[in-house]
Amino acid sequence: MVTPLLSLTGIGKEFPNGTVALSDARLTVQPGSVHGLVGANGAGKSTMIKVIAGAHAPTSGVMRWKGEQVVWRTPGAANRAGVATIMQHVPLAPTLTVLENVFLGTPGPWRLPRARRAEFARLLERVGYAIDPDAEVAGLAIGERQMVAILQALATGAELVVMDEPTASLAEGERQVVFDVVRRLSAQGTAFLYVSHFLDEVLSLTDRVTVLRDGTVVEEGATGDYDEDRLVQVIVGRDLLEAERRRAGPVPEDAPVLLSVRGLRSPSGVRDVAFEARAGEVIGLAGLLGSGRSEILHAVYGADPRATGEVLVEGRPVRRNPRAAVAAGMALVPEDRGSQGLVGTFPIWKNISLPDVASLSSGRSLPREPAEHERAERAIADLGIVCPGPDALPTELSGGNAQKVVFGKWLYGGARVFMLDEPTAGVDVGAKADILELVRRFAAGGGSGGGSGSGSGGNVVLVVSSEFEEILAVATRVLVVREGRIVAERAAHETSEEELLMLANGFGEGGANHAA
Amino acid sequence: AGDGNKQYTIGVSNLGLSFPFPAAIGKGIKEEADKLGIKIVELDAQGKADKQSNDVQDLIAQQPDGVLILPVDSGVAQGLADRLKASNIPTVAVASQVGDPKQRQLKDVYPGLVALVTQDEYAAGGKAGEIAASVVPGGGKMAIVEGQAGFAEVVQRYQEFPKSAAAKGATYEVVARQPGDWVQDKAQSACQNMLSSNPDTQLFYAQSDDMAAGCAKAVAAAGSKAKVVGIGGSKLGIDAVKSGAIAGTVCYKPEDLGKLALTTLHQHLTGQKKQDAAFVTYDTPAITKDNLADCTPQW
Amino acid sequence: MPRKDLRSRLAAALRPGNAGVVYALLLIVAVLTLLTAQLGRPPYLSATNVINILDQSSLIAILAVFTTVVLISGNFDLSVASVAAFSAATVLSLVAPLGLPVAMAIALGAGLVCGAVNGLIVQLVGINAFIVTLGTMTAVRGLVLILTDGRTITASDPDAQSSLIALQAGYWTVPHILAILGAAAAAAGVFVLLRRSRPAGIALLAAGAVAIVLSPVLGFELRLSKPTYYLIVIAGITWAVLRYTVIGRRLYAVGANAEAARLSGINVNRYRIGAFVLNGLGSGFVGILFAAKLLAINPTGLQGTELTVLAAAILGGTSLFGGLGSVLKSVVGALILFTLDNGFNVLNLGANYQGVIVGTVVVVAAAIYTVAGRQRQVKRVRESSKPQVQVRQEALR
Amino acid sequence: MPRKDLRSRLAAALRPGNAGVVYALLLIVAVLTLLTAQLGRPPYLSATNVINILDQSSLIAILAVFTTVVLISGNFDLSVASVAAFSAATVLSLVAPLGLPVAMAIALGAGLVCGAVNGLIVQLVGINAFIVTLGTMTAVRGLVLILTDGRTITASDPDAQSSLIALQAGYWTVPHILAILGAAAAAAGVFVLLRRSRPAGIALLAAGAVAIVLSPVLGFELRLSKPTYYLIVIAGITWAVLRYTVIGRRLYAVGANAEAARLSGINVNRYRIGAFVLNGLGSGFVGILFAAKLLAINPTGLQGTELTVLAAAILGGTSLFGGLGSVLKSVVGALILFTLDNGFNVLNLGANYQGVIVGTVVVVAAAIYTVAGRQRQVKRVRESSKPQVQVRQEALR
Ligand SMILES: Nc1ncnc2c1ncn2[C@@H]1O[C@H](COP(=O)(O)OP(=O)(O)OP(=O)(O)O)[C@@H](O)[C@H]1O
Ligand SMILES: Nc1ncnc2c1ncn2[C@@H]1O[C@H](COP(=O)(O)OP(=O)(O)OP(=O)(O)O)[C@@H](O)[C@H]1O
Ligand SMILES: O[C@@H]1[C@H](O)[C@H](O)CO[C@H]1O
Ligand SMILES: [Mg+2]
Ligand SMILES: [Mg+2]
Repeated sequence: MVTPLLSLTGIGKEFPNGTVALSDARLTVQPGSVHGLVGANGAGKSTMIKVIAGAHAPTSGVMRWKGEQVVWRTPGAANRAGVATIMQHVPLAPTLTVLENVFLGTPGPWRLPRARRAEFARLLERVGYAIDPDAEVAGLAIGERQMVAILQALATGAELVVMDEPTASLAEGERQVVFDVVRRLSAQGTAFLYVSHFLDEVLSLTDRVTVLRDGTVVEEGATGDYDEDRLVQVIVGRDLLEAERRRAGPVPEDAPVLLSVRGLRSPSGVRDVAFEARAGEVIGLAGLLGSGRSEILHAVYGADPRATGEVLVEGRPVRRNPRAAVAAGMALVPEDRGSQGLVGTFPIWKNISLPDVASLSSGRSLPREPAEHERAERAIADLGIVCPGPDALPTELSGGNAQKVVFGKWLYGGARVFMLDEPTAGVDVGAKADILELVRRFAAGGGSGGGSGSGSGGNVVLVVSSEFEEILAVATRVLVVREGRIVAERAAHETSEEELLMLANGFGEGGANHAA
Repeated sequence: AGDGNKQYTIGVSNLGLSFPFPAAIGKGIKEEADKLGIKIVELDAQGKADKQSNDVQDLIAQQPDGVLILPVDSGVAQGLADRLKASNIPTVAVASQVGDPKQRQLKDVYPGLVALVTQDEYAAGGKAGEIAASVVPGGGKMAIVEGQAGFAEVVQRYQEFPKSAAAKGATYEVVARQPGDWVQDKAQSACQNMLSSNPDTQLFYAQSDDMAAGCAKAVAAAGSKAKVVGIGGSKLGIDAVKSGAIAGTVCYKPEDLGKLALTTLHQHLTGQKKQDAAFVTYDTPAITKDNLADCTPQW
Repeated sequence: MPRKDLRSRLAAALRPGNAGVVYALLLIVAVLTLLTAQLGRPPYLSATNVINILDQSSLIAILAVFTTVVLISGNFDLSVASVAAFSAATVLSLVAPLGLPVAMAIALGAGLVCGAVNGLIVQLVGINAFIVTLGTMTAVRGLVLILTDGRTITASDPDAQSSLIALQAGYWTVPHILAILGAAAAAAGVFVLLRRSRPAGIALLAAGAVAIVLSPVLGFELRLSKPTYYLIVIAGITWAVLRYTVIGRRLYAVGANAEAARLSGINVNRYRIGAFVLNGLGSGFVGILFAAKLLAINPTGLQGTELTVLAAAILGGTSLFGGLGSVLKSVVGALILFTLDNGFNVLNLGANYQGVIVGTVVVVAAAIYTVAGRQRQVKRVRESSKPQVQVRQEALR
Repeated sequence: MPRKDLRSRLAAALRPGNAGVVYALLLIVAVLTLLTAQLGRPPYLSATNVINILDQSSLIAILAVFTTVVLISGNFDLSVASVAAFSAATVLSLVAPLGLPVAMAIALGAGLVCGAVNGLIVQLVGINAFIVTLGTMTAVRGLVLILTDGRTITASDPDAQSSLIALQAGYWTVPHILAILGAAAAAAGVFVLLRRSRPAGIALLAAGAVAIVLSPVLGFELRLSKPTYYLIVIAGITWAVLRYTVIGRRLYAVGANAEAARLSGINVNRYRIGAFVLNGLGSGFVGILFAAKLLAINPTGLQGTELTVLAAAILGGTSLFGGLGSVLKSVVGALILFTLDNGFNVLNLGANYQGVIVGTVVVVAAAIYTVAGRQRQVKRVRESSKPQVQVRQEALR
């Protein structure tokens, strides 16, 4: 039997706030293999990865690297030993260029030796991806940043590459790039530790898989022994709802128009976007990374002050700013939860009540904290947020659970138009099903209780997702976005992932505007 | 001099012990106090009028037998003098007038004070004018390096200058007046710049010796023949007169001033010489290379 | 359960990480008290001296309160001292011809305009607040210079003087007030604690306790200077607004994450400009009080005070990056600075050593509760963090 | 392709958003030149005057260079002026007994220690840099007071004086240098541009062009004061290190995202403490130059300079939040401030009006390039994404 490249035994990690993220966890990665690490949000995956990367010290346990016991006190030490890690929350230096970020940790006297450019070009070629090496990272979309982080890890030429949800915010094309890289490099002997909530990825990419639940390993085995249903069962401890695969039919013709968008344009690239949405509709916005879906949502919401055009909710024009949008019953779950969704210094309960704090207040001015707590506790229960309680800070949450908090901000406030930008990015399979079910129920007007039940037969949801499968599972209608405009429209039950992808790429009847 | 055996405690509210001039006054006060067996409580207003107001409050709380106040601001000092008077603490103002100089003559001492002990800033400006008339006779183009805008001395040290120069037959045309903010560095820059726009300037009047020393460097560096006149009689100024860098200055004697102020108050307390709103001053001679011996710099 | 809650909240609020600046102040006071006793100086904690310290701190502390609001909103204001000087110069120039009410209104208006200019430039043009307020600090100081024509301005008219003096001089006395107020504060503290608000409740409770304890020392009547009352009222109201109202909640959100706040429907510009305007108005008010206190202002008056004000706020734990801060702690920060000054005066400590001591004490005070705060984060164990059962499955059915 | 690249890079570097502070300076110089001409004063852009401005700015500009390094690293330093004064006082006290080299070494060592103290407290104890350096600013100023005992310290010993004077007084003249340097800079600029480094290359190129153009005006020899040369060397080396070495890349990374830097194996503490130490050392050096220039220092010497230094850096576009900044632009920021002062002197503008004008110009200068910079940042949806083909399923099977 070969010596494992990396082995962890009896690893425990208790955070200063008392949270036990790992207890007696184990992991064995063989040289040249692709090892999957799966588990629900908050199961401890990222924590384990940070322990491996030298970013967190474990409270107990032993780690061996190539058979030797090691203690990595700094990320630098792990790097030097041959471990490269792509963290879940893409940490890059925003004021530096792509090239500089990719070679951030590389030693040598010069800031940007010429040789690095060539090396970078070779790396891009090897990986099959294109990006401007001189672009400032601050100006990149979230998916592009993820790719930069991946390139950074690969550039070190490590023996073990650890990837924490590398594809969570990638579009189809880039996902494929990642898979190719993993396959190619593992064939050449690089080992991978791969964390993902996309079980199809895990099943097809990995050789072995470890399942974490509540900080302990519940199963470990050859990937070949699993299929998706069984993996789901192990991860969440129950069978998943069939609902995820259900397609929704169109809403009745006579359903009232709740949202009308006319002549929407913005200097950020939104062009002549116009559509209507009827009560009960879930509209999916499908498109490639950078196609402008986020920009459309922001323009509709009035978050982009330079956007022009008309937006009407229930026939009444909405002034172009987020305040008016919220007052008119719109809600936006933004793409970047850390910088756009959550107030880091507020506990969960204050974050959840933020958009609606006035209505939880006496005389709309004195917040009733017990009511706010109640709402937070309800969101924690409804969404299954794994946390010590409503007083926890968002920074103490796992990625997926933080996303659920953002979602929870808008659930109970009486919003009638929901705009969700990648709402399930980084959310585990179980929670994803729950969220999709919530979306459906919300569109149907059932609401989640609370103040939302204006009862007029349904609400509107706009969903941006890079997973076309997910769009098709939840949407009633799909708008295909390309270069900031809507190039095609399909009823969800009459289209397929393949067709959407063609349309998004500018092929097919709808795509009149080819730009080579 | 004290015949009674009572040990006096005297509070000193100094405008700023980080500034050499008032610090030297403080030193004079303390030296004299040691001689007279007086206990001194010395508070440092750090150049801030509001802090001086707090300091006076703290002094009153300590109930000293008398107070010497070196005002940060003449206007503010008026209120402080009133408060001290209301607490029945005999007070002597030192180095600066109490009461708005726009409305009160220097020698019209604020009622309620025992005395104002100071150099006569107006007269000193006049002395500087006399020096000027002797080094640039007949008049010519003059530039002024002013103290920081907002200080009473900026006005006081200029007011008599043209008059006494004229009395000696010199009339100057003021071609520039720019702030040097009391500091060497800024004065050096100001003179450099004024010279580059008025290369034919014949006389610089710097309102303090620090500024005069800075200005002299600029004049030398530019190869100009202009004369520099300062005011203050500080070590820097006297050294510069000695070396010929500046033509002359007016000798202030802060340590003597401190001593004079303390004796004035002490004599009032002991009853040796009771005074009411007296104006007490000392001589501030004009100093040039010819009479350097008349000024031993005290700051 | 509520009882247990109360106790744990009390413990939490009293932790050095939370109440650190208060402990630092108490420590300084204790040291000064011991030293004065040792050196045979007048007692440090005498009624007069305590009243004086409060009086001396009050105007700067009021400025610190409003500056804290700006800092919480995520901005920065260096112009407060210049604005206060401008307002003081305005009121002193106008009080004789126009009478106090009109002169005050104009001075307040001037402060408001300065604040609005800061706010509009920072938020609408989008220039860094440091450079904008450095610019307005210089420009407004220039206005003071023009207004005063380089000289001291006094209110020489006797009527004008006495109306100004009435604004701030003198003391208000309330019999037994200290004990009464203390009891009231303590009661309010308990109430607030029950309402799940730790630091607030504990601050009240502590204040109450201190008041009751000091009541016999300070005499059975409360005798405080008018500015002290102004401070108490302003700090109290501001604290309550920040702590208990929607406005406060939103202000903190705006400071901590402007984009998240904006997307949650909060008008970020309005809150941030509002904070500047309030700060301008507050500076105007303090300027009037300075005018009333000093009865004169010269062009350099209050120069440098902006750093003292910022130091007070930051000593109080306010973050320079927004979203964090407490006006009450900023007041304590100001008290620390003035307690030191007053201590030097009472001890008759040589001027030469004061700078070194102040600097060291400021760093050490900040260190005490930074380190203590860190400790706390390490030790904090949530009672509720028992094994995290996953309840999600059932939640939606 | 390289040719096209060059042109687009040139355009990018010349955009107001990038070179804004340079345009602001040029605008100010243009206005002053016109005004002096209008008012019949000697020409503003005379050789003497330009040399003077450079000389007057140089010491503050050197401080701004090092402060920029601290700001890039994500920290903040208010103590520079106190440290410089301390170093000046040290060298003046020791030069007579110990000789210049030893006195200088001790003064530099004092600066270094101050910087190290700042860095260690900020990084290892974790206290906010604002409050720490406010504390050390006060404490070190206190040391200056103790050292000077409230008096002006002079170097009265003639030998000591002349050795100090030699450090900074006088001018170095190089014939034809301006044209030569200009050509060299322009050549270097082109080279750098080809090496794909926009702002750097363009700065060189622009500097070169300006030098060549001014060469006939300033005469055929370069005559600059020694401090100006020091500034050129220090700013040049610092710029090159930041721009071309791995140290620079890491420093920016540490300031932009300390966590990212840490995860990449960079020792964050080392870089941040290093920046403070460098700043301390730099302040020590500038203190020595001040001592040499003034041959005297009093306890309040250089007080308030810290704000001027920060203003220069921030006018130059350095971020207060770290990761962003250019030492060359900070130098231009300092030049703006001193050009204004110089302009007032040359125009003989009344002292009363200078404050209002400086304040306004600072805000307007910042506004010019903030607004210009904003224009540039309009984000655009990808114009024509090349088809990102393939369905995920296919990719996986
Ligand atoms: N810095 C922290 N302080 C306190 N608790 C933390 C911290 N980081 C993570 N936790 C907690 O540790 C547990 C495990 O978190 P971790 O991030 O490892 O989960 P994960 O499996 O990566 O989840 P996800 O799929 O959502 O990313 C969670 O309960 C989380 O709230
Ligand atoms: N080729 C490119 N050049 C410059 N910027 C690009 C390019 N491609 C994408 N971007 C960036 O992508 C952003 C637009 O992406 P946007 O977030 O609107 O896309 P999206 O359709 O929402 O995709 P996502 O799935 O990433 O959210 C722009 O802000 C832009 O900065
Ligand atoms: O007289 C003193 C000195 O000249 C000092 O330089 C500035 O303040 C004045 O009051
Ligand atoms: Mg994770
Ligand atoms: Mg997007």
